[in-house]
Amino acid sequence: MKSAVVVFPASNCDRDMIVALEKVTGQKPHIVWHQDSEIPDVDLIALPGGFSFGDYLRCGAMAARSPAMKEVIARADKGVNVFGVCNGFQVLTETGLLPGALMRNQSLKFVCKHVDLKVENTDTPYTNAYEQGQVINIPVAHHDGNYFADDDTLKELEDDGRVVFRYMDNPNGSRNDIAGIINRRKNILGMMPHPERLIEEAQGGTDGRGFFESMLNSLN
Amino acid sequence: MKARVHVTLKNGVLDPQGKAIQHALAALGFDGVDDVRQGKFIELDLAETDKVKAEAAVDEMCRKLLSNTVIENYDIEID
Amino acid sequence: MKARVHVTLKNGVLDPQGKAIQHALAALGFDGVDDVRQGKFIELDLAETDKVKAEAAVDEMCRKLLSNTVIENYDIEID
Amino acid sequence: MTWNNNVEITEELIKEHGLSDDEYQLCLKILGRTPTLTELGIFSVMWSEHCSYKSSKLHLKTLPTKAPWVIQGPGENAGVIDIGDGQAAIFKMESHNHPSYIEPYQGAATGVGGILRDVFTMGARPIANMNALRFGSPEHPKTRHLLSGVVEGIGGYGNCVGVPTVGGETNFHPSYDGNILVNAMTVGLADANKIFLSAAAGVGNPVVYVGSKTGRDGIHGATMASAEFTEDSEEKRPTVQVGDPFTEKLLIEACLELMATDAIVAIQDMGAAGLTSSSVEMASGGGVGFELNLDNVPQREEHMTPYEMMLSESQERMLMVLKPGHEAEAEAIFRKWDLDFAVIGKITDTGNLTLTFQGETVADIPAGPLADNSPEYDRPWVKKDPAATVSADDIAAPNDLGEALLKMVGSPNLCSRSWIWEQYDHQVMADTIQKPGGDAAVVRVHDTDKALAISTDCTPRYCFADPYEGGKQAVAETWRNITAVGGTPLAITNCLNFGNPERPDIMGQFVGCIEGLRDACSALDYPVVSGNVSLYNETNGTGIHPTPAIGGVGLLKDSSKMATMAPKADGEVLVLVGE
Ligand SMILES: Nc1ncnc2c1ncn2[C@@H]1O[C@H](COP(=O)(O)OP(=O)(O)O)[C@@H](O)[C@H]1O
Repeated sequence: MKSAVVVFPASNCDRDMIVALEKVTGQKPHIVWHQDSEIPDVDLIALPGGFSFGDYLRCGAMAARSPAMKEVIARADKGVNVFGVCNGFQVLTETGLLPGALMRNQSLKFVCKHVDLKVENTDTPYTNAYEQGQVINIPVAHHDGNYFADDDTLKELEDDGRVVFRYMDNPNGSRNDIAGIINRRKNILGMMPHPERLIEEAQGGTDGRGFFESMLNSLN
Repeated sequence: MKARVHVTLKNGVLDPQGKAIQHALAALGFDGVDDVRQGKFIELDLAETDKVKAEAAVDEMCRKLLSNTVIENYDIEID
Repeated sequence: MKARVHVTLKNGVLDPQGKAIQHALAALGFDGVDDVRQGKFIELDLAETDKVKAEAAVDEMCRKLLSNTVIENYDIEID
Repeated sequence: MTWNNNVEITEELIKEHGLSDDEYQLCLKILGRTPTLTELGIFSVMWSEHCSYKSSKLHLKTLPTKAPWVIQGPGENAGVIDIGDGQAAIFKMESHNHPSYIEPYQGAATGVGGILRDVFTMGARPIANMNALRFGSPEHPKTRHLLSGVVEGIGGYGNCVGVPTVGGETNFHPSYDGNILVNAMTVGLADANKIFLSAAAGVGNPVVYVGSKTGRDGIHGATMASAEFTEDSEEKRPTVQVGDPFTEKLLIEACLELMATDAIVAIQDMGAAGLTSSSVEMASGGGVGFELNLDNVPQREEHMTPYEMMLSESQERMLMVLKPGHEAEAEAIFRKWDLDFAVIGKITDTGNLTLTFQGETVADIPAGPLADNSPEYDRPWVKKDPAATVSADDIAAPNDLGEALLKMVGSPNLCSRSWIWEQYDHQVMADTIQKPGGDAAVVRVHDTDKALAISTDCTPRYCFADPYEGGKQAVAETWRNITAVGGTPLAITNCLNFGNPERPDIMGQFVGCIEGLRDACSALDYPVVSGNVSLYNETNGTGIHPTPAIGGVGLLKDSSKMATMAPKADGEVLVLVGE
């Protein structure tokens, strides 16, 4: 599987994402700098976590307007898979590729811990290795993961089965306990939890591997 | 010229910061605070000297970067 | 009554957010933005109906919670 | 702009700069004339307790600092130890106590920023942050605000730069009501043959400034950190520095990128006393002179004077000496990361720090004597007699052991700290294999089977009861915590927090603790490779408990052998070992 990871100034989970992609898919991803307006021909583009541009103004706002993101949007429109984790999810909502917005956690505090997620939809390129309704345990680490969308958008997301994961015990105040969503075409997924941090036993579990395995499956 | 931009959350968008401030004020003994909303206040120094042009430019900045129109409104004053 | 509070960084205090916004605007092709400062804008709904009392209360809220007077100034409007 | 560098140096001005009569006489002797205002400012920060260690040097010298695995002991920005396979661990702990009391969020945040710079300056990628925190009584009206601000500040900075905060310790005691302690530690990794030092060399080589612009931040911060608090320092509200972790993250990446080339001769972060201490230490360390043109210093504010530029504590700045001809290569890297880059001077053979501004020489001081002839005091001290031993038999057993247990578990000093560490990203970099909550944090050496075990410890009430035994105990506790996770303890850093050293009883605590550290480190073959001293932690004559915080680092050659606290299966046997 050919992949690319976009790196913004102060991305900080870029290495973790690169390592996870390489370990699980066997192929080293390309690295794309935010100022690059060209992205190699790949099957998947990953937007890593971190604090792009310091999370200043709004999380993901400045990264969303970078030259690399223009190209990501064009690729996404062509159907290339785009996967955003944490800050990457925030960037995806800021570009409008995914609906809604990620607001400050209800507690106003940064939260880093393991949470249980229920896999609500396994019919996606990112979740086909899991079982419908499976509960997986994945770390979150964010200050702004409180998902907001207006009632109509929420209804649409729910009716179309586009809420891919839900928190079992909501850590941030997200509406409908939403942890991750996908677009209508099912090629763009955004989620707050960090599967790339949980791919080997030493890290405390392997529940995150399924994401990368799913991506491999969906290409075959 | 100077531009002053207020970016505020749209009606109906939950405001965790405002809520937290309201709670904290109550905890400090300030009664009778019925609602609190927190927004951003951005001041820009512009080289532009024409007010109409400045306003148009700042409006574009607001749409392109300074606000997220999914959840926020903005308001511009130029002087 | 409504109170509108602006909380801004004191002169000379580094404003990393403002600096980053200025950079981002330049990268988006907005020239001639000489400086950007970001502050907070807080709107309060108060049960109080006396303007003088409201102002005094909000002033105390600013000192105790809404602003960090070590690095920030605040400004209150009541109406 | 009128600015007078040649003001009359009155007794009052000297006093305002915290210099004693003897110190001022020494300054006259070094210069051979009356100082200019800029020079007076430079002497004052260089000879502050914070920068010169004038009260503590004599005693610190007695600590064991050598072992075959020590690559760099105290004296540089951080200590360096060999961890095999051509790799080195670089670490240090530092205090940011006074600023954190005045503005907890920014004070703690900039403390983390400062210690990170100490470590990446030497060529290391930071891989773990730790912190040791002491607050006043939980009932004190300020404690809540200070605790939440400090924790948010540590998280706000560390989370953004993407270095996991993997552990620490937190105590509450009324002796910290007016003087909280915020000690931050960073551990980094580097190739053992690519360690960068601060000693400048090469007459004519360019001196380069990188990072953020200089503003009027925290002018006199270093002297503030060396003065006792009085009630009205709370009112004075000195300008505190605001941290910019975004810029720091860019600075880390840019410096590491430049370090991978062959362009750098020497590098030093601008910590307390910013441009002054960095340039003086680099020049004196290399036995050379520095000629700086202050007009070229990137400035954030208008009309800054040389005095202000030299004393500013603006954050996220570094000073480097480059090999000639490498300026363009270096500049390209810093521009790519959107950071300021300016050649501000060159190395000379005069041995002097020479500063020019608007065509005029505003300071010209022999750098060696300024750095090395700083005052050194043998402050009078009285030995503290150990508190009487309390025999367990003299204390009545609790009526209800269950109730006693619940009470202990729920007490502020023993309860779970998850509220704190859940606000820190303790997993970023995906190598944290023992998270906060265990005896020591364990972080894998990326892409290897090795791991580092890290623990910060001190029990101030022991140090108060018996400084010597308390000092020993703090060292031993880190040793035990590292051993308990399966690590081999290798070396320590420390942050020695005490009250006013001009009081013989406080100085006695200091001397006692140092003796304890020394004996424990010697017995365990566990050298001190870096450290920091914070004195004058005192308000209105009430000092803190003596708090020599120790940060220990150990190695697990095979991280799969790591031990954790949790029982693994039913029917396991519990064994008690030791006395
Ligand atoms: N300020 C802090 N930051 C991060 N972790 C902390 C902090 N304070 C305590 N911890 C973590 O909480 C756990 C318990 O701390 P402590 O009570 O000091 O343990 P011990 O007494 O066993 O050394 C440790 O794993 C420690 O790393």
